[in-house]
Amino acid sequence: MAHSDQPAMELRRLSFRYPNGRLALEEITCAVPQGDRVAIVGPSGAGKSTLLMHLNGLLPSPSLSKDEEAQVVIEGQAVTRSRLQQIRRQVGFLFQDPDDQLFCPTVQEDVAFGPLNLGLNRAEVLVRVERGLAAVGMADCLTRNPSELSTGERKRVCLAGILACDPSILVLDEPTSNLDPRARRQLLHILREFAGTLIVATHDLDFVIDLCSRVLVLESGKVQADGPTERVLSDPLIMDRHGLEVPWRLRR
Amino acid sequence: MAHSDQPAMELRRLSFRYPNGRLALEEITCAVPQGDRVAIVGPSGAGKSTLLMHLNGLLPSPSLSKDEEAQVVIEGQAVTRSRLQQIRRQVGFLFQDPDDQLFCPTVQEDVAFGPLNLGLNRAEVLVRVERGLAAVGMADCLTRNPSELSTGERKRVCLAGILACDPSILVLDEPTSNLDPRARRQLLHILREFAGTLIVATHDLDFVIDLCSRVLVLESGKVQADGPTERVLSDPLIMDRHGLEVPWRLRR
Amino acid sequence: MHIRDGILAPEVCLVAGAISLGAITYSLRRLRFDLEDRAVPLTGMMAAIVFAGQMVNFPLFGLPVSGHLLGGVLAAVMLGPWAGCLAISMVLIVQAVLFSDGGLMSLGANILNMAVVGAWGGYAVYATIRRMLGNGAAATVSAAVIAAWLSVLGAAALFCAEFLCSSRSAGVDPRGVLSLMVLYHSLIGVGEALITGAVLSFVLARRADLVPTPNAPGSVGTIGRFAVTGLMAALAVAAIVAPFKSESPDGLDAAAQNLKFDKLEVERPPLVLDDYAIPVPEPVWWPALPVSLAGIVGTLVVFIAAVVLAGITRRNVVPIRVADGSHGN
Amino acid sequence: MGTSGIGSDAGSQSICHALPAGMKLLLTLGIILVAGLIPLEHWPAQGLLLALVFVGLSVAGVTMRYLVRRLALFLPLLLVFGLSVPMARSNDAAWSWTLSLWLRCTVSFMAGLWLVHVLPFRDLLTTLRYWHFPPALIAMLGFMYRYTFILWDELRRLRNARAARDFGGGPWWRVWSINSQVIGLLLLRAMERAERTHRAMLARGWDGSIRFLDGKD
Ligand SMILES: Nc1ncnc2c1ncn2[C@@H]1O[C@H](COP(=O)(O)OP(=O)(O)OP(=O)(O)O)[C@@H](O)[C@H]1O
Ligand SMILES: Nc1ncnc2c1ncn2[C@@H]1O[C@H](COP(=O)(O)OP(=O)(O)OP(=O)(O)O)[C@@H](O)[C@H]1O
Ligand SMILES: [Mg+2]
Ligand SMILES: [Mg+2]
Repeated sequence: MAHSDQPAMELRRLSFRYPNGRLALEEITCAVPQGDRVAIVGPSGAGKSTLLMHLNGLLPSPSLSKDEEAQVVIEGQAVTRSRLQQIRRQVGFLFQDPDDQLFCPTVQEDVAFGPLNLGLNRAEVLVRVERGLAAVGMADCLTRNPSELSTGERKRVCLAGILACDPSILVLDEPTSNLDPRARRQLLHILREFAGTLIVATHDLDFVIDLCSRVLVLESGKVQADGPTERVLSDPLIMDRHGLEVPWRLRR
Repeated sequence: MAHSDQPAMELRRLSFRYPNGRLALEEITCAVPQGDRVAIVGPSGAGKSTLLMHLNGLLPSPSLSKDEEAQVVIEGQAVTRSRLQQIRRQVGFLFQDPDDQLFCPTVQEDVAFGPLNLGLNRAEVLVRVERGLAAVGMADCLTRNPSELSTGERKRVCLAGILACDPSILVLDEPTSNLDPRARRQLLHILREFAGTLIVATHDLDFVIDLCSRVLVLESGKVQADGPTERVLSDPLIMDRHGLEVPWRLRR
Repeated sequence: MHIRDGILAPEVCLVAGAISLGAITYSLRRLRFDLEDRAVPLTGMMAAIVFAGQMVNFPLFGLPVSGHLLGGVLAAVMLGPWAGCLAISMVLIVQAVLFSDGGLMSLGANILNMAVVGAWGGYAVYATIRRMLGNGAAATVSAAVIAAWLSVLGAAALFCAEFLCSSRSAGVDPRGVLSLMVLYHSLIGVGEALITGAVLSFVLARRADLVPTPNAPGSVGTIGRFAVTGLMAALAVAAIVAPFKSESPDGLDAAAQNLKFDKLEVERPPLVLDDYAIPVPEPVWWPALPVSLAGIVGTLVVFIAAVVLAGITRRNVVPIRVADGSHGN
Repeated sequence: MGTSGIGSDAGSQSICHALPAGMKLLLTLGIILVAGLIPLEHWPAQGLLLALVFVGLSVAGVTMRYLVRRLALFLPLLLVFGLSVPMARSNDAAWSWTLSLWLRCTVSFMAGLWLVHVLPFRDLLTTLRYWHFPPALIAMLGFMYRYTFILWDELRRLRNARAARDFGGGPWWRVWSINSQVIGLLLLRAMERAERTHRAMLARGWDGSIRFLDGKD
């Protein structure tokens, strides 16, 4: 469906103001080619989560209702109200806070929620649930209540829920927070295997080095730097100015 | 009040079972001397949060009502129902999930909540609120609604709320998750200045190296290793077996 | 269902207020919890939930009224009658003082009708039925569904009584008022019953530990429970049968005419029920049969709902083991 | 009427706002009581009371638009009622009775509105404490206040979480059953969150009494 010459994701002068008047994004323009792995870094409150939520049409942006002036374009399609359902099938979104994402009474139901809504049959859904949970090492928690899991376990269930939908673009908001080192390594492994486009917002710069080829630095809602991972992350000027730190591995 | 020869915190065969039947802690025994900085590490679901919550009497453990068989002792005092108030003044507790901790309609009120409960007068409370928020770099957010902050900002407000109570023991559950590198460095700085006892549960091993002198490895509710930071964290056997990883800086 | 000021006579408000005050005091005494207790925030949360729930009005099958959740039975089932009564009272206090929803002077009457009848009366019915049906999830849900429906009828009947006491004219035919109220509230009650049942079956299936068994200390004595249950049941029957009885020579039509044109006008407003129900006069003109039919249909729907919801619950319930950690904090 | 009404008027100030909270409550109650006690025939007295309340409202800074909007929810009902009597038997007595009824209900309602406008929630709590209300009741009221916001927050999250993965797919009954689960889910999540928040309050030394930074005590 998507032509490989189209960017997987394109932002066109995307701005967003929260109802309380705070301008969280200001005229962001950029494009991510198909299959790329891009990291978005920046200090707290930079607007990373706000940006990512736009990729899935989760925030009530006025541009959602205007077809011509689309500010977010996914695989060549403008993100508008009428196309939201279609686009959410393509884009798997991991919330920063697992509590925002989990709402079913059991782990199994929660992971099955997406696939069921894709219209798959029961057998297929069960296979996907099992695969998803196995990938994050939570296969033995099928019948547990998500609110009785530890934070890291919940985070992993969220991931399983996304993976089970088999999206072509993965949008992950702070995927490694509250994960233990082993789970983090597993996640790295899963994401490296993933063939589609990947957009990750994170504070874990080591993870970025291991995974992404390109880094966007965001601060106060604007893109402040954009370039290959090693170059951006090893530049002490950029890093210092935007609340970041050159990772140990890149220090000379 | 506390004699310096008494351990700040002592656990005596502490066990805990959640209402759903899961045994989260099993016969944990250990002691932390006054002024020590101890890290608790381990995979997700190891029982770290459960353990920390016991230090504040936040979980309905049967031992809370039995004075003689106390399983948790803080500065020489058994944690029992009648002493909870007193003990909670001494122990400052940072929750892993900021949403659990913030419940007031404004940041200011939330940070003031602890000091107000200490019975301080209004002027003193305001000073503490200001100091707490300044320490985490959120002084300009006084009147904002915590649920309209970014995750990292919320985490920082939680920290300010704890610091404003001026406790003699700090118990932090995953303090660096969702913090950006600069905030993390600031936190490191604050905690290094802190004169009291410090108990931190975290997955951020670099942070542990920079801050703590002793590490406890927890898995499946049992203490699996206990020793000086460098020795425990650089031991590939221990690390591998318990879902951890030898940090880059300690690799040879 | 919220009575506004100016509808009930001050002396009626006073009496109702005194009774409510007594009820609240008694509830507080029976609870006797520590302030730090978990019961306090849970009661607060329940109040917040009912408060939010009451903002949603559900339409009633083409009638010119809409109902909203009262929540008394739901709160009582989840928190016990005493805390339940407090939760609903709090909702009413906040609505009256901070939202001007329901009058300040009629606050006592509102608390009596909705919190005391809803939570205490509803709970008595619930506990009795559950006693008879056993402790299963299905029994719990059906008991709550029936109790919820009866509690709405009970509140309506009590309102009638208050209203009749307020209108000093002796000649108002109580049956006329009663049949009108029954028509509306047997249907509003269906909504209440459905919501209560659906929410409860959901909670039971997921966290059965949040729903206490009625035998826990602090519940009403058996005799009192049976008395209240009997009273509420009799009330329902009386309400449904009332219009039939009134087909004596002077008949309902005559009663209605009296009600509308002759008696009430000089004294008090006719049914200014509340802000939601617009009591157009027509229903009073209806012959007895439809009015009773509404009551009967309401009853049937409630019983069917009870059975269906209970059935759903039975399939879903996951037994929850309770071990060491569960000692209340 | 959302939760926005609660504590929303922290910014506005007037003489009415400056009154002690207890006085505000008693004043309102008094007016409503008087309105209720004046016999129906004496409608001019009711009119006077109405004028008084109206002055109070304008001093408190209530805008005409707000007033009209709130009254619009309330008046039609009253109109229908009041009119039914003179329509049935039109004579002077009936009309004065109707007028009097209108006035009485409107006075009570507007007095209530005035209170709503000038009394922030926390003042209500501190007043109740001053009047030695049972502390448990005050604590519960305080929780109710806090949890109302939390409840909204949970509802928002629940909706967002579903939106991200519901793809509008599935047969109609599935969509329907998911929707019907929301109330139950909301209740469960809210209760669980209430427990956790309660824990957080305990951890910071809460002992059962509600304290506010800017409340009067
Ligand atoms: N619901 C909201 N209403 C109003 N303002 C908000 C809301 N959520 C976030 N903001 C503000 O918008 C800005 C961007 O927030 P965002 O959550 O996108 O930051 P972030 O980059 O994801 O930060 P973090 O790394 O802490 O997650 C912040 O200044 C924040 O305070
Ligand atoms: N409320 C609860 N009810 C039942 N079981 C629970 C509850 N909370 C946690 N558990 C279980 O208890 C165990 C320990 O959980 P805990 O939250 O202490 O882990 P943790 O070490 O803090 O993990 P993380 O690093 O992910 O935060 C886990 O297996 C978890 O599934
Ligand atoms: Mg974010
Ligand atoms: Mg934890």
